[in-house]
Amino acid sequence: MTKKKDGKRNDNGWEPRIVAFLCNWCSYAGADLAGVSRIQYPPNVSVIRVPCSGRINPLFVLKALQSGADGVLVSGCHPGDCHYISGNLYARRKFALLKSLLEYVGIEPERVQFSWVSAAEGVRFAEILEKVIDAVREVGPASKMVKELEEVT
Amino acid sequence: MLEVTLDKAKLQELVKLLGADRRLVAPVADKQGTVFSEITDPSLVCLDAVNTTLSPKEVVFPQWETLYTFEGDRVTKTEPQIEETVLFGVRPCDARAFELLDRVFTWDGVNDPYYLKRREKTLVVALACNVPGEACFCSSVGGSPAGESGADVLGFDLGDRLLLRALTKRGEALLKSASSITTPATPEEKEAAQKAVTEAEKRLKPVAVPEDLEALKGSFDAEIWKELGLKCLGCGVCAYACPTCHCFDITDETRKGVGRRVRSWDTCAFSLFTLHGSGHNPRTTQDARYRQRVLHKFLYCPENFGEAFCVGCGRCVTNCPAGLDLRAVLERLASMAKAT
Amino acid sequence: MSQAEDALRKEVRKLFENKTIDLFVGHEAAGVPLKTSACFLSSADEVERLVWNASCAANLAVYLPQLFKRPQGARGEWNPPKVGVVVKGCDSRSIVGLIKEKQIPRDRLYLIGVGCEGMIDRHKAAKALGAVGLAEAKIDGTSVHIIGTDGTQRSFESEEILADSCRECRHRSAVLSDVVLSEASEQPPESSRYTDVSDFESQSPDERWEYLVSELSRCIRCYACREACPNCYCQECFADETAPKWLGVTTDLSEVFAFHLGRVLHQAGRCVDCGACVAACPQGINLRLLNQKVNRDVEELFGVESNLSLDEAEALLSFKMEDDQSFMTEP
Amino acid sequence: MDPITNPYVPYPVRIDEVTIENDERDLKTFKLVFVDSEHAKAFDYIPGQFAELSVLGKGECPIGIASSPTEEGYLLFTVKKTGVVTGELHSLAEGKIIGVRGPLGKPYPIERMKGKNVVIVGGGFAFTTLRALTQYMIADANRGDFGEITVIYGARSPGELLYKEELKAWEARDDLTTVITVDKGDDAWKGREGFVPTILEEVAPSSKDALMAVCGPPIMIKFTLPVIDKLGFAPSDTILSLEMRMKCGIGKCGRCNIGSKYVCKDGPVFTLEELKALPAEF
Repeated sequence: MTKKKDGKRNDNGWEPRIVAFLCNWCSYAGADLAGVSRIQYPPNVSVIRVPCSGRINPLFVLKALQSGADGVLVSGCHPGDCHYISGNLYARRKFALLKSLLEYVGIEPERVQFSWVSAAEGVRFAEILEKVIDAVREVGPASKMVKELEEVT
Repeated sequence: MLEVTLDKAKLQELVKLLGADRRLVAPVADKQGTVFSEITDPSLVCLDAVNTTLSPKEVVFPQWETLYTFEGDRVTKTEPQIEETVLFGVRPCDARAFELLDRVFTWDGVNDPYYLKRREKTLVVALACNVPGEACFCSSVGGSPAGESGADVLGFDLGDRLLLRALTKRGEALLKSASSITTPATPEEKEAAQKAVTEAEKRLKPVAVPEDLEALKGSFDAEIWKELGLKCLGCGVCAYACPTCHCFDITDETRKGVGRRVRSWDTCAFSLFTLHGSGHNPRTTQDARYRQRVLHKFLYCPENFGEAFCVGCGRCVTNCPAGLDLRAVLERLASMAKAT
Repeated sequence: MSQAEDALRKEVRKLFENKTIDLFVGHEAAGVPLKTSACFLSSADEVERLVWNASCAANLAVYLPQLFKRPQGARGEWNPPKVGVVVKGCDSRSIVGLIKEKQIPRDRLYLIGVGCEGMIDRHKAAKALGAVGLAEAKIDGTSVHIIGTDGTQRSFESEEILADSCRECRHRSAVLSDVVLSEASEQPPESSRYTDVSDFESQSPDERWEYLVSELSRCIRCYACREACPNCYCQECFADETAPKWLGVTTDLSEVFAFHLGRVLHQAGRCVDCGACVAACPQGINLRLLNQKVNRDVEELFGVESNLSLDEAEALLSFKMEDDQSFMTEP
Repeated sequence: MDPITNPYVPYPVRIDEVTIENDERDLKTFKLVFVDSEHAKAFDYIPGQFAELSVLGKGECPIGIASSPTEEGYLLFTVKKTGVVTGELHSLAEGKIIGVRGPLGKPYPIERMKGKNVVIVGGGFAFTTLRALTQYMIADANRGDFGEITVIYGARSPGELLYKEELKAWEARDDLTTVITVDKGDDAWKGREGFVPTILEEVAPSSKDALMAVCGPPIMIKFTLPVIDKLGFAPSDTILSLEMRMKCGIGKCGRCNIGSKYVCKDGPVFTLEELKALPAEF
């Protein structure tokens, strides 16, 4: 788990890669709305749609970090708005622990972030995403949890 | 064979010489006991402990290694990079384990290139034991505190000196390379070495090991396994700490079509070890799994290789989180065999 | 034999004679000093095997679920056995958890609560001997006397070599029992709790990371921590799953971190800090540092101390509308 | 390191043809052709042996070789979709390159079978290496080496029978007896109905100067063994093929160990006599 040797990632042209887990009913729709409203948001995000923020297993986040994501954004419906009544409220407890634990072990807190975005909040989605990307750009390429495989010659 | 003596004050010099053009692996003090570790600083070598927490099998059979890398459907690299290594301060039980592992990895003429390459490139400098460790029983399973099997050089601790005996041509060459700091061993020193061994042997508590294989076969359905299966937690400590356990897994790791095929330690104690793709599992209970480990070592290996795959290091006893004691199990099996 | 041990044997004998239990789970001497092993007694004649002293560290809850699984090949109706267990505070809390999670039936258990004065960490004792092995040990109440394989002798008060989790334990007596033989005489002060976590937090993030790297790089993926833990009863652990394949099998640091982080998160709101994982680890990895962090967060954020009672819902199986969300990102 | 000297490295092979074998579509036969002709030469096998099929990035799975060496230029493997590797195999199209590692294990005792009558009893999808054995024995060059050949093969339903074309061809031949049965037929089925053990008892092949090779699901084996015994086949003349979880396939990794045998190198073909001496851990 050394720093990326790949030159591209360290020179000025490096752009963070973000994985966003978005709940189907609110945040994914919010991201969609941002798109159809032609609100500009950075392209360096891979969106993974999940049925509910309650579906997010902390292992999803760990796996994303292992697989080389520089940042992870998890987003669901605002409390009270969950399509399944309380999925996001159970999830919130898991997220609080995960966030705290990752910071505790020494992983930059900027890398894993959580938010609430409703289906009507296209602007909010774009703003949050931009904020996350800026923060990740600030801390640089991920290295700590990244799994390196041998270079293939 | 060549026998030389070294003033213990010159131990670090010896270690430096041996490791001059090789990787040096030796026991060093760690948080919880001693461990075999690659070192560059000879002052770290710690020869006080009898048994390291884990065995040195890692040097010839690592916890995991890449068999080959691949890209798409193409195998790209298969040659492991293996350095010349000297493994210093191995106890005779662990050295003997190498000799047993050799048999598996060359069994029926099918050679395991990864193991053999590591083995070929590893010189083993063993050190006879003057004081047995807490659960040692090497002499009950065909070994000795001064056993020579599997080693290139065997050392004896004479207090202020080390007597070093070459056991192989390679070992002799190794000792010759250190001739500037050693002197030929005197008859008194040789005698002192022999005496130390005799003393150590006396201090080992004998364990009755079941030798009647037919009777041991008869224990397959015995109640004892049920009792032990209840206690066994099904972790891999005993197998991973064991110098002769060699079962492994092969798995692929990949990202975007590029990856590697790795082999890694595995153990019959894990419930998924024998799980078929169909869902069928021939060993569904921990009784059966614990039995498999014991019988593989003490029945199947003797049938296949003429010897039990246990060198009596006692690591499975001291490390077992459930407090299972292989020595007691063997005693019971032996007395059951006698009774039939 | 101590008074407590004698009382325990008498009680168990009575339970067998009254047919209150079919099976008793306790501790018996193991092959090496300062170590005990779980034992499974099926009659009053066997009670002499039972021991009770400061080396009975195993959390016996881990052995219980297997006793209530229908045996293979059992036909027709099968009645689970009535099982007696001797429990310390931590055993009883894990049992509370297993009952709540429906792994063991309360009505088939008979719990004998015994006050615990803290259990010895055998590695701490062995370490005092330096590199030589531990040949013999005598425990007399709270004093421990050990002899090395080379004849070296050392004496301790058990206090000096207690397991880390016992140093901070606030629940040394059983929280659930059918009979109480004794209560713990005293317990560490509240202020002793989570001191390791607090100390660790005072370091910089990189220092914390480097320390955990040095600890976790020793992991050999033997899963002793998992198997010794009463909470880890999953039929197939995430670490073993192949579809999806969460983890590779190597000791690559990324995998080891993911395994241990995944493991402690899975323990969130369930871990009782019994120390079984730490005691089981052959490499002496400070696993507790991770578990205790999550335990403290659960307590501070959700106001729940895990598995103190059968009535309280586990922290991650419940929520409050006003739960903390100060960690969420706002634009 | 090349696959000829390193037993862990697979030979690259091209998927030449994929045949869906059954109605449930979870059985496919892969016709594989070596990319390198040197490798084809090195892969010298006898019916009964198996190979590790290898999909880089997914893993390997041990599969019996369904083709006979008399069918030159290709290998056949019939694979049931059960896990990660077989699932991936089922998704691969013709033309893709996969790996084959082998041949592994002990074959059917062809030499012992020579000059004798041979009875083949198969059930379901375990018929693969029995197909190889049958094809081998009825090949022009070999047919004279064997006495009477009787093939009894059954499946749950007509749609689950493997190798339907070959079965037809065998039925049309007069130098072997082919008896096909299904547990339950459908409207179009004109053949026999009945479980394999029952049909075996009806057909009652003579055990005189004969060897029997049996392969099938555990439940079929369980009910067939008493029939075999009744027909007078000695355990040493009854040959079975075991399935076991494997990894290395070369007697190192310990996974397929039963008693003092390793299924991968001492089997998968065993006589009933040998199996009876092993603990029942399969």
